[in-house]
Amino acid sequence: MTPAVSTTAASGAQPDYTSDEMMSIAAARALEDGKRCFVGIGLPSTAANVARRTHAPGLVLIYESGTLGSKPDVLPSSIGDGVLAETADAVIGVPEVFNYWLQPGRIDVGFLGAAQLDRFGNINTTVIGDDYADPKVRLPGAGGAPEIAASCREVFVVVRQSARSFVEKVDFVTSVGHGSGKGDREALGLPGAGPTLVITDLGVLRPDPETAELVLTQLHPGVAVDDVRAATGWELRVSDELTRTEAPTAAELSTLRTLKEASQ
Amino acid sequence: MTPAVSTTAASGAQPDYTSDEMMSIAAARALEDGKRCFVGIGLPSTAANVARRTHAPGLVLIYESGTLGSKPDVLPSSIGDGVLAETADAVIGVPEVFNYWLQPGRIDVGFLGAAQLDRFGNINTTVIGDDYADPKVRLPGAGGAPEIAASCREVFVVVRQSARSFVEKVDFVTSVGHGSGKGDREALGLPGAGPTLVITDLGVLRPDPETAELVLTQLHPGVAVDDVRAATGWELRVSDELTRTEAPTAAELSTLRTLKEASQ
Amino acid sequence: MADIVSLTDGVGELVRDGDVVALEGFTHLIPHAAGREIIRQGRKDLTLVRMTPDIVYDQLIGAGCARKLIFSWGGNPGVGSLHRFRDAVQHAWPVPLEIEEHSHAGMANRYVAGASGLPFAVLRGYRGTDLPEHTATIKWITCPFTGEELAAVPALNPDVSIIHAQRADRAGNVQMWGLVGVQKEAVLAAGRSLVTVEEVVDELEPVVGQVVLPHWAVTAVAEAPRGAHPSYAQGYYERDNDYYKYWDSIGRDRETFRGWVRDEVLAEGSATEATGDKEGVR
Amino acid sequence: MADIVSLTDGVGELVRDGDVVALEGFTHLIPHAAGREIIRQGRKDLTLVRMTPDIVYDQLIGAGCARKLIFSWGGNPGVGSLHRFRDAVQHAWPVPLEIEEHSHAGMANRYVAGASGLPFAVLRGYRGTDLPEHTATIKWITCPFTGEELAAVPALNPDVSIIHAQRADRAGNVQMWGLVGVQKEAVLAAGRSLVTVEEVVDELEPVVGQVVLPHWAVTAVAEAPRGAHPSYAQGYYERDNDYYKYWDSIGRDRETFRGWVRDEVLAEGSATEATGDKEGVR
Repeated sequence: MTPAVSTTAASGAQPDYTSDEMMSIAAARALEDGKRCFVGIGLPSTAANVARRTHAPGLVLIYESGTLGSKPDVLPSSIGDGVLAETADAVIGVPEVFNYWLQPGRIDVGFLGAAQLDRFGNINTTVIGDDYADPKVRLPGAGGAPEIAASCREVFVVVRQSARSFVEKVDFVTSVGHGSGKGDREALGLPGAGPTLVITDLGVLRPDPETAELVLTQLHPGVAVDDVRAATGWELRVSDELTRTEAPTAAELSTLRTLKEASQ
Repeated sequence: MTPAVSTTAASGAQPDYTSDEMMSIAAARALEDGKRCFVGIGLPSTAANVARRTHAPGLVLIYESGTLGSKPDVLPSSIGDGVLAETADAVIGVPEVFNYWLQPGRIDVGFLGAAQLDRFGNINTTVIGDDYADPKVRLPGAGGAPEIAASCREVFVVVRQSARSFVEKVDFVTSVGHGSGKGDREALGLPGAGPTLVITDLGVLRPDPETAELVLTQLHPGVAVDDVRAATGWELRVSDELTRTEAPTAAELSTLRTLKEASQ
Repeated sequence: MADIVSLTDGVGELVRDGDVVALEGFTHLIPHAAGREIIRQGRKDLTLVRMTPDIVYDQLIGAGCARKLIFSWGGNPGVGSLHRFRDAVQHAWPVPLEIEEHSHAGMANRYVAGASGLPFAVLRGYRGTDLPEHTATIKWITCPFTGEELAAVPALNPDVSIIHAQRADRAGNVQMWGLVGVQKEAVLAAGRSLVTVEEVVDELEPVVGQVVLPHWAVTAVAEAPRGAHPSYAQGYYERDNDYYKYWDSIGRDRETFRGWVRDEVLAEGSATEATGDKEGVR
Repeated sequence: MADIVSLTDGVGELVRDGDVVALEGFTHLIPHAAGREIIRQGRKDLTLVRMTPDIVYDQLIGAGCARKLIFSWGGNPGVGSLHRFRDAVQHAWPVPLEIEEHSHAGMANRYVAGASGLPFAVLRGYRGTDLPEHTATIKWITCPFTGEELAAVPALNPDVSIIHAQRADRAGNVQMWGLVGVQKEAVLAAGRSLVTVEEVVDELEPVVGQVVLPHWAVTAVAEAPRGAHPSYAQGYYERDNDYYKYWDSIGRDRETFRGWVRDEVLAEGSATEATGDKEGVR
């Protein structure tokens, strides 16, 4: 394995952005112009709105609260902010969002967060602990995620990386990633490609085309492979073609920060 | 059997209204104020609009084209006239009409026409003749009628009476009345009471409470029982408590004629 | 992004011989101009789908475009029968017409299932009627919770759906209002879609009761002013009730109907070509 | 005709101990005033139904009104956890809370089935997840046409559904606009319904995007100005994002929460009684 980039931190200089900012901007960059994106609140919404203001003005934002083509001028603080309805091409009821727009596979990218994520991109947002009836931590639950993960053409996951959240096997499969490996989605009859991209505060992971195991393919500036290994609860594989994320541009940072300030 | 009224025509004097007008007005009278009425076009629509302008200003008109609470100022010439949408409390899509409003039994009265009607109130609007694949006459088909007949709390049928249209058994059951008799609706799981009233240009028929067979219970002015028998394709039973329809009032006639003229 | 095309190109590119084609519009916004364009382009062997095959399908059936009709009510609303439809069913003229017959509730739910990416829909319908005996696409299904038996109908997924709307913007976002029928479902259920509109505008001013179809859910938009005539477009023109009565006299007789195709449908096409009118209809 | 009642009477008459109760409103138009009134009236053993049991149900659960929760996402949106919900699930405080857990798609379809008078709904959902193992109300059903297996969920038919809307007229016709969530379905699925509104007006001026519930589909309407606070009512007031953050500090601790019930919920009731305010809320 010959990583294409240096696998240690590039420089000791303090960057002028946070790792969360790098994550949001990396996630924004992954969204191609013109795509239809089903947006969860929090990190996904931030990234999608940065993308719309930078390289992807034609990005179509779909929120499960019932808006198609929202163009918010501030970052919504919930998935149901008034600004999402006021700026949408169409406002629809919640059953219609799921039945007419998500379920038939009309959405290109489902943008999800996760409390726990495992080696095959399966997502847990339900309970931490082995006993569902007596959980260590009760999480919010499924929301729209199981069907977003099933039906979108592909899924991007944005999540802060730690050995606690990146586990060998999730305690509860709320939303299916690649199941127990390549071929599982097809066997289950899940139409979308599943998680094709996991963007964290340390780098980017992609499923191995042969096994569907998540593999580190990209490091954010200043991050070493060992940093990512330390923040991963399974024996992390690193791609032969590991690349280095370009640092946020001044324009990207300013867009992100303006959005965030406006939403305070 | 001692009919409560004279069973021969009451008078030889020419009335100042037609038998169709008597039918529409008798049908209008049957609609109680405040009821929710699912209205088919033609005779039912005329009657419902007369009712709304006379004794039943609070009658709620529902058209399958997607209007709840239409208050047309002219007689619509189709079930989808613009005036129905413009005057409605709510305009909804066609699937919603059937799924959210008709199917759960929210409608009090379904108001239907018929090409053929049988002794148990079953309705045919599909084909005349024994062979569905090679019909004598191809009729328009089911439209909303099967589910209107199944789900409304009760059904009123408005139809011109003749030995050709009032048959022992319909050639095709498009919409179920009382099936082959009392108890059939319950056995089929049809929630509504079925046809409780059949209003014709000659009189009114109601299902016998014991057998569900349609029985003549009311004669329009100037009509004799024998006239109705001659216009019925089965051996018609006459109620012991046969009554005589009151002739249209001047107000009823003027309302009906004004409506009809305005819609020319 | 929906393409903005001429009606001629829209029908030419999206409607193919043998296709399953739905033209929807419940009394309001019936895509008549598109129907005439299909006749002009001589499409054959179509399976026509429509809840209310009124005179728009009487025309297509009479012109021999269809081999099958999937429907729930075939009449001339407020007038009487569809004579071309009857002639095809009763006498196989000009070609035999297979029929697949449902109720409105069944058809509406078939579109809903199609729009929802489901293979079937469930409804309380058909029970006790003679329809299931003659229509293979009505089956029964048992509720896994209550054991109750209900009707099931398969999804409708036309190869192409055509609707008429009041307006679109230049990106192809479509706006309609008034009675909206099953048009959204028909478009979302279809593999391809063509929306004819009264006008293409710079900006869609919001209207009470509007339904908006985003440009990415529509294949093509064609301007066709008065394209719903003789039905109506709320806010643009009224229903031409006289035309529906007039149609009875045209449709009643085979030769009169042929004359209508020659004089009114084909001539409309020639006139359009001659003037180079890009909308393709008057 | 819907009755126009006070909030106190509406909740008093329509919500009964042991009922299955849905309060709906997806981020927008959450019926918070009605939720506090339920706490004041000391209802017990409720089965609470709601797609997003956010702070309105954290309050009801913390106050001990509920024995069961049927839901799909229980969090404080944009802030974090629901501490009263967590405390009930993890420590049975103040009473044990049974849960029945679905996805949004499943819950939405359960309401649709309920509103449609069907015993169940079909969706492409849950496949491969651990939810069916723990939720008895997820089963599988086979398409009678294609043989494909899909998820089935039973209808939700609450004893009573409560929603908040912008306006009603004096007959009880209800008008709402903006994000309308599953409120129509929740009302139509329920045996009884209570709609709190910002104001009762003489006439409902049409609004773009409106959903109108006719008076005969609603049991009772109660005026409750600012009745959705801290959520929002489009056209009336904005979402109080600070309150959602503030709630984190209240809900986090049992005693602080009890103080909130005493000082803000019960006191609101006394203030109302003292002033004889017929709306029953500030």
